[in-house]
Amino acid sequence: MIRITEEPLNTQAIVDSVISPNGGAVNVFIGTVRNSTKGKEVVRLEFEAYEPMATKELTKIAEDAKQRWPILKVAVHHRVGVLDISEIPVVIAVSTPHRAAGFEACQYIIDTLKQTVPIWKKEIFEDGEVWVAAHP
Amino acid sequence: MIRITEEPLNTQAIVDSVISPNGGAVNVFIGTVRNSTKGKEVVRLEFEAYEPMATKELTKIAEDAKQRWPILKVAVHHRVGVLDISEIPVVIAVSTPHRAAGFEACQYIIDTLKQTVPIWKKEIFEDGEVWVAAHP
Amino acid sequence: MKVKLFGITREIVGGPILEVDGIGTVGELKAFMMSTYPRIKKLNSLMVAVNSEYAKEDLALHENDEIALIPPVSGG
Amino acid sequence: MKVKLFGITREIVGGPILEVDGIGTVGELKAFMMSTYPRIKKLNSLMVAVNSEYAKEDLALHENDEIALIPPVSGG
Repeated sequence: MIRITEEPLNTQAIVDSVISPNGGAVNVFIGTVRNSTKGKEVVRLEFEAYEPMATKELTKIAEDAKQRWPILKVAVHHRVGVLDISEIPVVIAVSTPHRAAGFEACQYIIDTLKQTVPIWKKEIFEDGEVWVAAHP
Repeated sequence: MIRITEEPLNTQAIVDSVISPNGGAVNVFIGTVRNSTKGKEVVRLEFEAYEPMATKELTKIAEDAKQRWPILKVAVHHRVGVLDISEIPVVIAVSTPHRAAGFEACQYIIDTLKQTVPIWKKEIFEDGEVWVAAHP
Repeated sequence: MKVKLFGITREIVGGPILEVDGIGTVGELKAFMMSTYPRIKKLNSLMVAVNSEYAKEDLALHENDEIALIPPVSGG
Repeated sequence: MKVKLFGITREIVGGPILEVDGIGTVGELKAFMMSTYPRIKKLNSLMVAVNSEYAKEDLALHENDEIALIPPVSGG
């Protein structure tokens, strides 16, 4: 299930949503807000999404992954709004019959998400702010 | 934190235990009991461990992983006893500053666990049972 | 036609929607945005989405299309 | 000395602890187990742990060592 939401992400519920009696493995990627970037202290992050397109792109990525690996169920939840240090912007969970495919598929999904999904992150520092990846 | 237990594993608590303000990523591997093996229906699994040695071997694996990757925190919890289909024998969670190391470390830990940690699994079928990996 | 703006392009333009006229293609929209807002030229990349899909430069724009500027993404 | 048994070796021997005598090394223990319980010979592998560490064949065994037979593991 694909979801963009302002609510805190519930890792347990997302994991539970992909568990399948046909599966032997679940791989989960959880992004967390780090307290520094390039040695500089981060105060908080702000995320925004072009919501319908982001959902569409995430759905494409999940469908691509299902073509490439024997995935039973997949969930991608991304939070938007203001996030403090250690909060969770993204949770990806993939269930597979065997574990190797789950690791590969989960990594493919987060790598591709970061390249194509219209979601933007602003890092807020004590003395300024920057839209991540905007400039060379 | 390393733990062998008869209690059901609490994925949320295990994930929470590795989240760090210095981390940007958590990778989680969750083993689940599959309803079939080699095309044959599985009724349940039974796990037993040589407990102090299993804890010692798991601790070694976690320490090895910390030498090889920039791990912030790691947790490995393994359940023993009787497990029904879709129940969870193992949860591994690894937090890292960046995601690539987390995927690699988590996969290393589960791969090595399956090779060296003195835990045994018996598959129970309708018409018999088998100790996994015991025979060629 | 209306152009939806997000992230740094929303901040550069100063609002979430820009009304533009007399623009025929995706390429023309990008050229117009870059010449009108020179800070947009300095971005790592600039894409345009039409009806929630990434669009090529030569795609023709129509009045009832949903058009969005996509500055470099950084989700996850 | 006492030998702890787990998994399939526990089932083959018929209990969690076996009392053995007159065995000097890990290799001798393995040979004794295989000759006394031929089904153990058919396993994929057989290791011995001494004081919670995998032990080599030539390691000498002492009365107060904690000794365990380790049939092929299958955790996870």
